[in-house]
Amino acid sequence: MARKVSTRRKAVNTGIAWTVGLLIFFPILWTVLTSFKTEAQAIADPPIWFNFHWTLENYVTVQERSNYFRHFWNSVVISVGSTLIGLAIAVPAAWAMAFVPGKRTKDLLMWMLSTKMLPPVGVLVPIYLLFQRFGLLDTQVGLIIVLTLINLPIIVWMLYTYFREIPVDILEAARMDGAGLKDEVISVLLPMAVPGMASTVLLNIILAWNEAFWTLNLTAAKAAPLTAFIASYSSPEGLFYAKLSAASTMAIAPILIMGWFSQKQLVRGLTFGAVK
Amino acid sequence: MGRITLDKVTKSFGEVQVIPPLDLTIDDGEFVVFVGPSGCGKSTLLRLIAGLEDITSGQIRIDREDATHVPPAKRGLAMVFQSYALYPHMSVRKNIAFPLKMAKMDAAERDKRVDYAASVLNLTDYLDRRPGQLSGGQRQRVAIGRAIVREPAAFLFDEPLSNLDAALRVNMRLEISELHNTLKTTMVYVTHDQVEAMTMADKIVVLHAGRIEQVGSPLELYHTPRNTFVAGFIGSPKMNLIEGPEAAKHAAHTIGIRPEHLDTSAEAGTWEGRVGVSEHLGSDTFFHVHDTGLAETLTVRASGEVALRHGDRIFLTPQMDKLHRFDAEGLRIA
Amino acid sequence: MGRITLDKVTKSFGEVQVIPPLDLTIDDGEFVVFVGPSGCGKSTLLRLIAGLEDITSGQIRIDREDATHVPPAKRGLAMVFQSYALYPHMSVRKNIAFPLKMAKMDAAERDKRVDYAASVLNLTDYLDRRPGQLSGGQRQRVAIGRAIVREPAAFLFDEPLSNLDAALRVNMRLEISELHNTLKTTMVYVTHDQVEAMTMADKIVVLHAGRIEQVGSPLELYHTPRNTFVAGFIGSPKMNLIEGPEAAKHAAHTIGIRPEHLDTSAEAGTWEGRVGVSEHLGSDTFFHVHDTGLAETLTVRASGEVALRHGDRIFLTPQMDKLHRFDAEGLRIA
Amino acid sequence: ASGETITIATVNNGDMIRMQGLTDDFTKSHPDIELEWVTLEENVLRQRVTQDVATKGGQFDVMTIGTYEVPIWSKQGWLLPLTDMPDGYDADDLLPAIAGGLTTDGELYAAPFYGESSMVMYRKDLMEKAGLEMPDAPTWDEIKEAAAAMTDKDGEIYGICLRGKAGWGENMAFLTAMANSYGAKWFDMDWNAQFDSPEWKATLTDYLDLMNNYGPPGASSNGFNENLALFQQGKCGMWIDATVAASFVTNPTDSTVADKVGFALAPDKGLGKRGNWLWAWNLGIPAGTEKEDAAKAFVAWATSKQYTELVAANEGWANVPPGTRTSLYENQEYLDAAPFAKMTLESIQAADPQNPTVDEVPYVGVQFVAIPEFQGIGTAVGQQFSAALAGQVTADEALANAQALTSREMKRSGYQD
Amino acid sequence: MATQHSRAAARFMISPSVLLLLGWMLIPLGMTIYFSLLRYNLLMPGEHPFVGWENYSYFLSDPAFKIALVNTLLLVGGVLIITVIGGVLLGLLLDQVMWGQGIVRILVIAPFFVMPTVSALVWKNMFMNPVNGLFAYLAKFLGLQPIDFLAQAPLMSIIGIVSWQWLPFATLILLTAMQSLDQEQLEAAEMDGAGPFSRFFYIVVPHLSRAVTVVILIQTIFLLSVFAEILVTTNGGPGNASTNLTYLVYAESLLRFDVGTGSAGGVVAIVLANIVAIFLMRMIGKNLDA
Ligand SMILES: Nc1ncnc2c1ncn2[C@@H]1O[C@H](COP(=O)(O)OP(=O)(O)OP(=O)(O)O)[C@@H](O)[C@H]1O
Ligand SMILES: Nc1ncnc2c1ncn2[C@@H]1O[C@H](COP(=O)(O)OP(=O)(O)OP(=O)(O)O)[C@@H](O)[C@H]1O
Ligand SMILES: [Mg+2]
Ligand SMILES: [Mg+2]
Repeated sequence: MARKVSTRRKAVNTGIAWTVGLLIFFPILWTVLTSFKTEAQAIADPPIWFNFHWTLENYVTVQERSNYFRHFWNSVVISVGSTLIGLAIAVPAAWAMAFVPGKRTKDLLMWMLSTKMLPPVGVLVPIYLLFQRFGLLDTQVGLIIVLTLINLPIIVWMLYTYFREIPVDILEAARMDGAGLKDEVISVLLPMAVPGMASTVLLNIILAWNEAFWTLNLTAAKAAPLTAFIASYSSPEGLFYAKLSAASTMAIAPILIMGWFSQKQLVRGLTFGAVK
Repeated sequence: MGRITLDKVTKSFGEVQVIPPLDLTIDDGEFVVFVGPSGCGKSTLLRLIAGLEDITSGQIRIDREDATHVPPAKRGLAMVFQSYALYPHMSVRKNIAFPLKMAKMDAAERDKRVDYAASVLNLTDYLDRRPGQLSGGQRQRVAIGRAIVREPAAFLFDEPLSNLDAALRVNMRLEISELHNTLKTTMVYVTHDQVEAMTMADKIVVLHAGRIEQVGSPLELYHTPRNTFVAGFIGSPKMNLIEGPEAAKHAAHTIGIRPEHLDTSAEAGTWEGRVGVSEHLGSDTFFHVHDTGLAETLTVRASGEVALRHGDRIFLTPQMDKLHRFDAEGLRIA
Repeated sequence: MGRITLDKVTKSFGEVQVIPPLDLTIDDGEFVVFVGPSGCGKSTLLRLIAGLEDITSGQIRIDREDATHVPPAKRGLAMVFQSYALYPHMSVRKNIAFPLKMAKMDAAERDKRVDYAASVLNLTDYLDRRPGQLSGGQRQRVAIGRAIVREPAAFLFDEPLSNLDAALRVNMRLEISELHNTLKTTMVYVTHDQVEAMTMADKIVVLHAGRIEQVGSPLELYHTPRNTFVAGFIGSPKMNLIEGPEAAKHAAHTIGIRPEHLDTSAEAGTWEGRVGVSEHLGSDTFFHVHDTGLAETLTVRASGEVALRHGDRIFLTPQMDKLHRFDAEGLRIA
Repeated sequence: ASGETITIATVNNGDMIRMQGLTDDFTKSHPDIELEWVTLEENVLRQRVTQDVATKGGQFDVMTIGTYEVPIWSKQGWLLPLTDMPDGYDADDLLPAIAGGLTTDGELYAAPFYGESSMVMYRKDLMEKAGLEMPDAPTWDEIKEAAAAMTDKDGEIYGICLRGKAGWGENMAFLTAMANSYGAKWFDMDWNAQFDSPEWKATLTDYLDLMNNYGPPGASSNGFNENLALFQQGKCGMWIDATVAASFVTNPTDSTVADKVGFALAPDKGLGKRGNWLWAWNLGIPAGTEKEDAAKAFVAWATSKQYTELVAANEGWANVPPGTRTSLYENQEYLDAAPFAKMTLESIQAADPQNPTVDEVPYVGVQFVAIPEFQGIGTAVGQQFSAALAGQVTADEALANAQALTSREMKRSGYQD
Repeated sequence: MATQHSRAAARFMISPSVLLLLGWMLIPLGMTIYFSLLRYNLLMPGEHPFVGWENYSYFLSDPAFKIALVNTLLLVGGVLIITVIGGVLLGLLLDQVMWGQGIVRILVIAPFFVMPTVSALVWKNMFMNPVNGLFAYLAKFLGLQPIDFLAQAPLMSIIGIVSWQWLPFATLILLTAMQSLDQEQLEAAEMDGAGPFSRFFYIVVPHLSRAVTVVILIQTIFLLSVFAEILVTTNGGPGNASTNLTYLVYAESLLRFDVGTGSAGGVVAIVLANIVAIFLMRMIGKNLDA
């Protein structure tokens, strides 16, 4: 409908949308602002908005206290690693479900999703014992294994929905053209599914990055990601809002920035087949 | 080089048998068209030949060799899909070269063949575009290009023109016919449009509910349809099929007369009726005649213009030598 | 009751003017077809009439009242979309009843009207199905049903048949024509298929790049195309258009002769050539003649069968009274 | 052992974080030992270390544990005894009240990093304004009177701040200690729960009364940290809590009321017991570790007199970890810098973990019951009392629920048939 | 695409995922079920005698269980209602013509990237704290008594925090779904005389039903195991006011270290989650096919 929208209407829309958007964003904004204040300014009454003396002191303190970069690096390795491995396992499965569907394909998919409903606390002790047995406690490998497994159903489902949108004809054409299974998947299917895969990768990195139960419980120091880093700031001695804010900002900034830069891809794919 | 034989081939999806036992031979170099209404099994049959579906029983031979269990890639056939099925992420050149690459042909030879195919199909200027940047007709040509570079034993086409608009369809129809004249390779072509079938085929296979109703040249089908189904399906506008007492007069259960074989007159004739909707094409006029005392509305085709208006009275006389007679099973009475 | 007048209407999308100033009157009860190649602005024009797009300048009057700024719902028009735009989650009954429900008509009256529309359109058995469970033709009918229940001042159709297969298209064409005969409501119909235009229209509007090339009855357009564009666009197969010395002989820049107006002979005639691809339809044969010494390949249409094969020599003679002459601007020379 | 890395699990409180900042000193003297810190919030820490030690996970070489865990764990054989400590460690210097809680069968199983009791901290200026004087050993009635006098809700000054956040180490630490002074107890000699006793009822009613009338809003989610912040901002007239808080509230960089704080012993009810607790954060070495020597070296360093001096040199005497060594309380520099030192020592000495209650009980522990089940029960009861404070249940309901759930748990655990 | 060859390939291709997930489900689950039948407390090493259903009856008879069950449903239901309705409204808003739409979308999407722990910490301390939180300032500024959210309305507060985190997700999916609605359908409805509200309720809402089911499915999976938010903000309290099943199981197995009862609780939670799952799958299955 390309009918004119009056400028007034547009202005009203803009006003409402920006207000709502800023309200939703406000907690993050406030956290970031607070992280640049001194502790006293952070809890000043009435709250100080922008006219305070910006300081990096909190960041320095936080960095002194815990090795941010190691946690950061662990987060990167664990989230990217588990996502890529998950992808490698899920692509074949999604191919099979999307292009050679059987009577039970849907049931299989639903079963996979239902494994995600296992409450993690219910199985923590067994997993802990197993990890201890196999020397996986506090290792990146151990966390990658767990996160791969928990996110696998989501990856399979997402890929499945993208693959289903790819016309079977094209894969059949490849087959007629003499492509084997490997060529069919690697030369034809995957390049066509790039947007969907990008979105899958992004979403899973986010989920893995923010996963706080297993990462906290299965690590101590060496493999601890940012979720463990932030755990040392919950309820510290006294309420250090500014330091808490600095630590929070450091924990969420990487993924927030990544999310913003890739939001187009993320949004485009984030529909789980809900949108045809 | 391109002889395809189907021997008691059947296909069932689960419980449903969509192709009952079927025998068919496609000779080398022939242009064979499968035609039939939607859902009659044309695509299924083509896909069985391609190897994209397993046959349930029977045998498929290509050039006398049993191909029943040969995977699609090894049958030496090329297929053009209704949706074109181009690889959207590859340039036209890469699309066309893909089968050669899969065959591990070396790059120089590959380029030569692609360039040749592109020149045949007038695609040389578009080799570096992506399929998304092409018009429908151009995409269609790329799909054909991808098929011809392989120099297959036979081409399989599944409704390749149905996504094009009317004018383009006419053009591409000609191009494919000319391609067949040039290459002389076996072509198996699926369509539901009888005009396409008539204009392109050496041999038409009329399918109905998975069964072959008739096999023959276009004019054989036009002149001597084996049964009422073929009679009604081939020819445009459709043959008028008349049952009841009027048919009995000709010792038949059903008689058929094509719209172009009905003579009109303002004064006298076999049937008298009233003109309904008429369609003026300039070159021809189709008009529909009601209230002739027959149960059926009759369609008449007249050359050029006819000055008839809605509601006018008219007399129709069938050309007796062009009358078709069918028995109660619908089979032609010789 | 259904007279639509466009007065110096223009439409621009951003900088691009897709409809230059355009005047058009559609009379009450007329069946008007907008025809033209893809992208010429047919849909845009229809949507301007519907009110789904704002006009950039000019005025639209419906039944003499200025409707330029009236919202679509208030114009009393009904539209049938190319995609049908049925509501997928509603049954056929609810789909058809939707405009009545929006008009707050009471349920009993609503049902009566829906039942009536369904019976007219042969949809009675499908009233409880969802659109997804219907075939293309049935969906098309539902879309029409939804339009007719409102008893609108005029119907607007945007390529309503382009998603149907050939056979169905012919049938639906007839049904719409018959509907027009029954209802006698103004209909504005968009298509890019000249056969549809010719067979259905009272009045054809040929559009090209947003401009009206010619307005007239189908036969007017067939016999006296105002310019080469209309000449080439109307008629199937296309008119042969010949330029150069041959045209100069007739004191024209271009001459045109329709395929059906070329007489053939094996012995003598104006042009001698070689037969290329021929298409046998049974009732007619189209053949393409090359190497006549003209730059253009000529298309010939012969009634019934002609025993000509690829490569045969042939002589062609135009029927002089059917020859069209055009000047350097492409305009008809009277 | 060269190039060993030991992993230290510790709580995220100020003293521990300070220690983390001073590790250069340790690595300088022990160049072959590297330290990995895992700093966690108290509850998470407790969960992580308990889980690890019980499953022999081996993730940590040094664990920060409380006085509650040490006797239980040492009995299970989960801790290494701290024998053979390096020369000059001087274990005899540890305060007997503190060390006693860490000793099983004559062996020390964890080294105290800092020790604490609880006491009253109050605002001298507000007391003065209200025309009152705080005795060194006040009674609960005097506390109430002072709270009433100081409260000025419009001025955001609340007479008393107490713990309200649920948890056996949070509100229950305070309430158990308070109950002791009221003559209440957790269990009788047959391990029967005692929440149906009038003493408990009195305890809880008085607590709720104080908090509802003179406490800050949102008290049911206030723990040590929240109250500390309130007090430092000058919003509390009194605060009864850990003695370690004293150094924070008197530290002018963080506290707006640093020079106005007075100290007094925890209140009593005239029954012979004061409402103060005894607690220490200690460093222990789990039995499974392969780096015993390095771990011991670290524990020794962190709990040594030298470490105290190191902190004093870097941060001033007021900030040294208190409550572990007799020598500290004989150090004049410390006594000068820490006006609260005397009161701290007195408070610690006033607690008697072996006989915590007025009546005889079958358990040890002042503000806890040293049985493994206590964590669960204590927290569940704490939830009830916290709910009572939030106004979601009445005092009677909370007590009845506490009684029911405690009895249920004790029965299940086989303390009764 | 259904030759025997491709079917065999499919089975081969899908097996790694299936085997891994089967292992992931069966091994810990098997151990959990086994533990749930033992008297097994981490703090009391040694024998773990077999006790049959005792742990189950103990867990199920805990008064906290019923509360936790109700809270779990309230939490999941509450967040779903808020995010779906909020998501539809926000989607509608973002679908309008405006300046800086891209930036607004970035603002709205941001909470989705925030770690649950961080968001809980930030909300708890900087917003909901009754003394120093911004809400308290706001209340004081308006002359009202500050509300102690986490004490007076703990579950509602948690629902609020969790909704804030999931609102972007719902909004994104619903917005994409709205934008995928065939414009011609809306135009047809407009021609049929439907006003903006009728169009919304008769055309847009039914079109969204598929997207809504997907939102519900995905969110339910994550919401059933909400944990960090509760641990950080209320520790399940006051009382059991904000204890959900996950937290209750956590309390059993990791605060009391009663692995036996915790495992029994875990099994109960798994069973309940699967009941919800089956219910959901039914709903989704229907909606995803259509
Ligand atoms: N994979 C399948 N599973 C079950 N039935 C199928 C399958 N593919 C096709 N069919 C059924 O087999 C019959 C023949 O289908 P087919 O696609 O061959 O028809 P068609 O002649 O190509 O029709 P159209 O002209 O519409 O393309 C139809 O009834 C169809 O429903
Ligand atoms: N919303 C729009 N914004 C910009 N340009 C548009 C828009 N809609 C149509 N156009 C342009 O206006 C011209 C006319 O488009 P229109 O859709 O009316 O063509 P049409 O004759 O209906 O073609 P078709 O037969 O392909 O449907 C085209 O060049 C098209 O690109
Ligand atoms: Mg087909
Ligand atoms: Mg159009």
